Amino acid sequence: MYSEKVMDHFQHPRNMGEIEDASGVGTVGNAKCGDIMRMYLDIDDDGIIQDVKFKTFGCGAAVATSSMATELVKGKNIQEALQVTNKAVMEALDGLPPVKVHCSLLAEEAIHAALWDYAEKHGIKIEGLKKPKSDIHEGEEDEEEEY
Amino acid sequence: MYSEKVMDHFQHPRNMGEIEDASGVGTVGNAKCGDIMRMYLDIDDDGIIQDVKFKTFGCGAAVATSSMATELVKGKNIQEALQVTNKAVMEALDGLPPVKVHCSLLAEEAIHAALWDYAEKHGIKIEGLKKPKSDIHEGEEDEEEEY
Amino acid sequence: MKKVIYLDNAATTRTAPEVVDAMLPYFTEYYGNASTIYELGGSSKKAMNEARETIAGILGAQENEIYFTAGGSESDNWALKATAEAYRAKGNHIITSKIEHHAVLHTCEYLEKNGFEVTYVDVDENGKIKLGELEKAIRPTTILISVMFANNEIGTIQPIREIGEIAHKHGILFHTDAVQAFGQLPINVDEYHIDMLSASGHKLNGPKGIGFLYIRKGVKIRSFIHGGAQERKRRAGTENIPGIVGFGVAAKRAAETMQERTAKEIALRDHLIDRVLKEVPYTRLNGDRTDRLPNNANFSFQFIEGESMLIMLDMEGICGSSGSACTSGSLDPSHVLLAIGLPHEIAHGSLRLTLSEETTLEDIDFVVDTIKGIVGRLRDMSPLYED
Amino acid sequence: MKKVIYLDNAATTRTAPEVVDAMLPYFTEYYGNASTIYELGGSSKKAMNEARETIAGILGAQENEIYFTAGGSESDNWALKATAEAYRAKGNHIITSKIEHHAVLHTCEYLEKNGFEVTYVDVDENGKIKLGELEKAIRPTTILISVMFANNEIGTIQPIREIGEIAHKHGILFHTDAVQAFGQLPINVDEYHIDMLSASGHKLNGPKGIGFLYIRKGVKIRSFIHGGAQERKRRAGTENIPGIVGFGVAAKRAAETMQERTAKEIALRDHLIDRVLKEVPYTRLNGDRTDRLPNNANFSFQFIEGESMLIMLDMEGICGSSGSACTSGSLDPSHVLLAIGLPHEIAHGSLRLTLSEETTLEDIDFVVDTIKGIVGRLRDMSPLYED
Ligand SMILES: Cc1ncc(COP(=O)(O)O)c(C=O)c1O
Ligand SMILES: Cc1ncc(COP(=O)(O)O)c(C=O)c1O
Ligand code: FES
Ligand code: FES
Repeated sequence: MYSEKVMDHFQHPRNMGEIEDASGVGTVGNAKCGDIMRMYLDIDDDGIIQDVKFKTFGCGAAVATSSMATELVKGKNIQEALQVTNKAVMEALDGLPPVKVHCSLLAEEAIHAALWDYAEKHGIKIEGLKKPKSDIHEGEEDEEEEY
Repeated sequence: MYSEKVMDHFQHPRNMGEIEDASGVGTVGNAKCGDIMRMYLDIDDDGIIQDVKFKTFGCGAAVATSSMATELVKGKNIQEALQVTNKAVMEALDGLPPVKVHCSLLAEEAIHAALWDYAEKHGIKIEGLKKPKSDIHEGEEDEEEEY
Repeated sequence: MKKVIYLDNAATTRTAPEVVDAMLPYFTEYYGNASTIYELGGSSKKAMNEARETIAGILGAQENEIYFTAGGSESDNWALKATAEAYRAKGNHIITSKIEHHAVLHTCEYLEKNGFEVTYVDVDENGKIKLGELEKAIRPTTILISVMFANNEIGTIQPIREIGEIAHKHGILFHTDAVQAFGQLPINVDEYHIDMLSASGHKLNGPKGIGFLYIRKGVKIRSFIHGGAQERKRRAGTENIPGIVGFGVAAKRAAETMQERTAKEIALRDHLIDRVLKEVPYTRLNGDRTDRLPNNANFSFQFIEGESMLIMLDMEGICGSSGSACTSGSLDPSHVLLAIGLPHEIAHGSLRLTLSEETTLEDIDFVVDTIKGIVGRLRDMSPLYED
Repeated sequence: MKKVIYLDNAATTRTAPEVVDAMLPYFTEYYGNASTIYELGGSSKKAMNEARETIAGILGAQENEIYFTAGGSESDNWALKATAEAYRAKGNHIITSKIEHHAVLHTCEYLEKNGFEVTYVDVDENGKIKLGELEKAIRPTTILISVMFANNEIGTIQPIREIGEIAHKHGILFHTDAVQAFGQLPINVDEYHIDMLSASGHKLNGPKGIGFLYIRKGVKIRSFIHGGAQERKRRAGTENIPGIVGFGVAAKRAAETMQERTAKEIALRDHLIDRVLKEVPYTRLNGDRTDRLPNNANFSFQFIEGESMLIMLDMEGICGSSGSACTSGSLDPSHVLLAIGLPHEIAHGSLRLTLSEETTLEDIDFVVDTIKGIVGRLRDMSPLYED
């Protein structure tokens, strides 16, 4: 069902945990399945993501995309981090089954939520970042019709 | 499907053939399946059935019941022959599958038809014998309901 | 034990040993439910997908257009009932032929009781559907045409491409019951404009109790068996993995050997037909002489009755049938033989012999010799025969 | 290869080797169509009748009340749809429970779209149907009550005799989905006032793709699959003889070993339940503590999610499930767990382990130890868990 890369990130999640006094923390829930992801960002004065951690209550794909997403944003600047879409995460994982595409959105949204929190805390505005919904339920692949 | 007795009479039908100048001949058809049986009787002046032959266009059960019926009436007098019902024939054959009960009626009716022919030819009336229908389609076991 | 010559391959076939071998591991080793997440279920799923791919490939279809069922009857019921339901808003008229299998005919009768109208198109004396009549039967409310690919009793192959074209031209869905044809004849769903196609594993040396319905992408048929999310939510029920695997292997095998096998069967079939027609008087061949299934011969012997003949053949080790197996127990003469114009008493004396790859020339010659004797004996016994 | 501990026997079971052995001759040797006249078909018919007799015997039913199908889903669909159809003149109301299998629930939804009214009776926190509510739901138009014998997810056994008595008292037909119960619990259709009962072969070490519907004599249910005259004209389709034979052997085996086997399973199950509840905090057992299937354990582990747990268990060679197999692919939490009152996020972290006769004490201890580790790891990862 899952690619080897997904299984690898699921079995050995990178950057799992918390950051105390993080610069930004974002938690999002998935209306579709009820799963939840929390992302912690440590952003330095130059706007570089020095550290990132996640916690996830979710399926295998959710864990793997969390893990991969943290790897993709670590060391990047904020604008670069905003480019880490769910598509990018899925590609880096060699794809996900159609029914699991929505899980990858959790990761994207959790990063956005954490960046939003960072922006609010620091009273800045991040170009191109919209206020994250606390529940995400859009952009999934069309499911099969019901018969 | 068939008992050993049925198979025996089917494989080695007794009294198969025709009687030239028979005292009585009866042919009946089965409305249910379209099969046909003809019975030839040779009845002497004492009313004893000296010889009997049959011809059958029909299933295995039809052949076997024809054969058994001829054995049961041979040497009997007319009143005794009238007692040879399809039930008697079936019993003598150790039974028939439910769907084949109607076949045994052919034999009973063919004998009756031959006796009727004999009575007509000789201008007599046989006690208890009704004019045979040329097509029989009554008295079968109830078939399964249709669903 | 006496040698058995099995000539009832249209009723069912011997499961090929290699098919059984392929199935075996899925009973006791890879027995996992295909819908689960663990590896054991993954093996089942993989095997199932392989079978689906094989079958799709043979038909020129997509994998996700093949839906496994429990056999031809379920496929036919599904195709007709669930299409009727889904397209009811468009219309309530269905066209089929007089010589369909009961799985189609009785389903049509059921639909008639439920507000649908069905036209049963005639066939000619060879069992070919009358295309003109078919086209004339089309109404604005016609939602489905269902005509079998090849007939199970008399073997006649229908002009499926032409029927498909007619359906296509009028924007009507086309279903074909290919239970007898799949594995015996080359079929391409696109070339023939087929929207739905039924097949059954046990007719091509696969296992019993497994079949499929091909449903072209875009056809809005409903579910017939509701429940779990199997078969892309369209057909509920824990997947019969050994059956599916067996069906896949049987289909592959049938496709690969088709040319050689059917050429051999046609030669033997023609030898059988020629000898019987020449050597047994008052005999006719039912079905089209050339457009017929490679392995099918169907004769009517005047003045005699089918069941007696079958029992006598069985006593000589020959398995044949009269009418179709699924109607035995019924006393009515075959609706197919009546539809091609045979009178009752002749329809009654019909014999279907259907060959397999295992049939030999010696078998056929023995069968013909035996038939000659049996027909003679039964005619002697028949009140209809005067010689 | 790593040792596999298969604890998903409610999804499907390993076909017993003696079942496969019994089936084998019917693939390649006695492959005849059971509806034919020749001896080869006679062997098939005999074998089929034997299986029917065995199964009827186990249920205290008559042979001619057992109708073979392709599995539990078909049986459920048949029972509900065709009864609804046959008794429509009497009424259009059906009563069932909120925790039925989807084969019943989705069929009920289908019937609702077609003019029927369905009452879904609540269950209590242990998954037992509320008898008072059930009886109150009865209307003059109620034609059918369908309640499962035992639940496939949480294992709760329903008070079937009481439900049967209520149905009986009101002159309403009673169907029970016994797919999980047949072979695991003693069932007598007369004692329990059961009019129809569904079962499926692959749940009791029989083959997949075969099931039956018991229909009490006199119940005027219609056909569901129309066509040939098989199964006393009620269920069309060439009989799946190997499947039927295998089901017969499996049923016999399950009945004969029931007492000893289930006693052993209950002991292991209770050991599993006791250890998990004691050693894993924030954990609850779903389903009734005592009125539950001998082989079923179902836990909810707070703060963690099911799929992750299943994958981790699989990596240790343990096959379990979360919710039911046939709904995987669906993201909704189990309707059964919601019906017994669990909130979404707890329903999400549920694990069903279903034992077999092959399960050992060592297996169970290994499984508990593994669960402890996995639950710990996943909780560490969970944003919901604060320790
Ligand atoms: C209670 C219950 N009913 C019905 C079914 C459906 O049976 P099958 O998958 O054999 O069609 C199952 C199992 O999947 C079940 O557990
Ligand atoms: C043309 C045709 N359609 C449908 C069927 C039904 O298939 P099954 O018996 O596998 O359900 C058969 C064979 O019995 C058939 O020959
Ligand atoms: S199913 Fe919920 S995150 Fe994947
Ligand atoms: S079926 Fe016609 S006489 Fe038996």
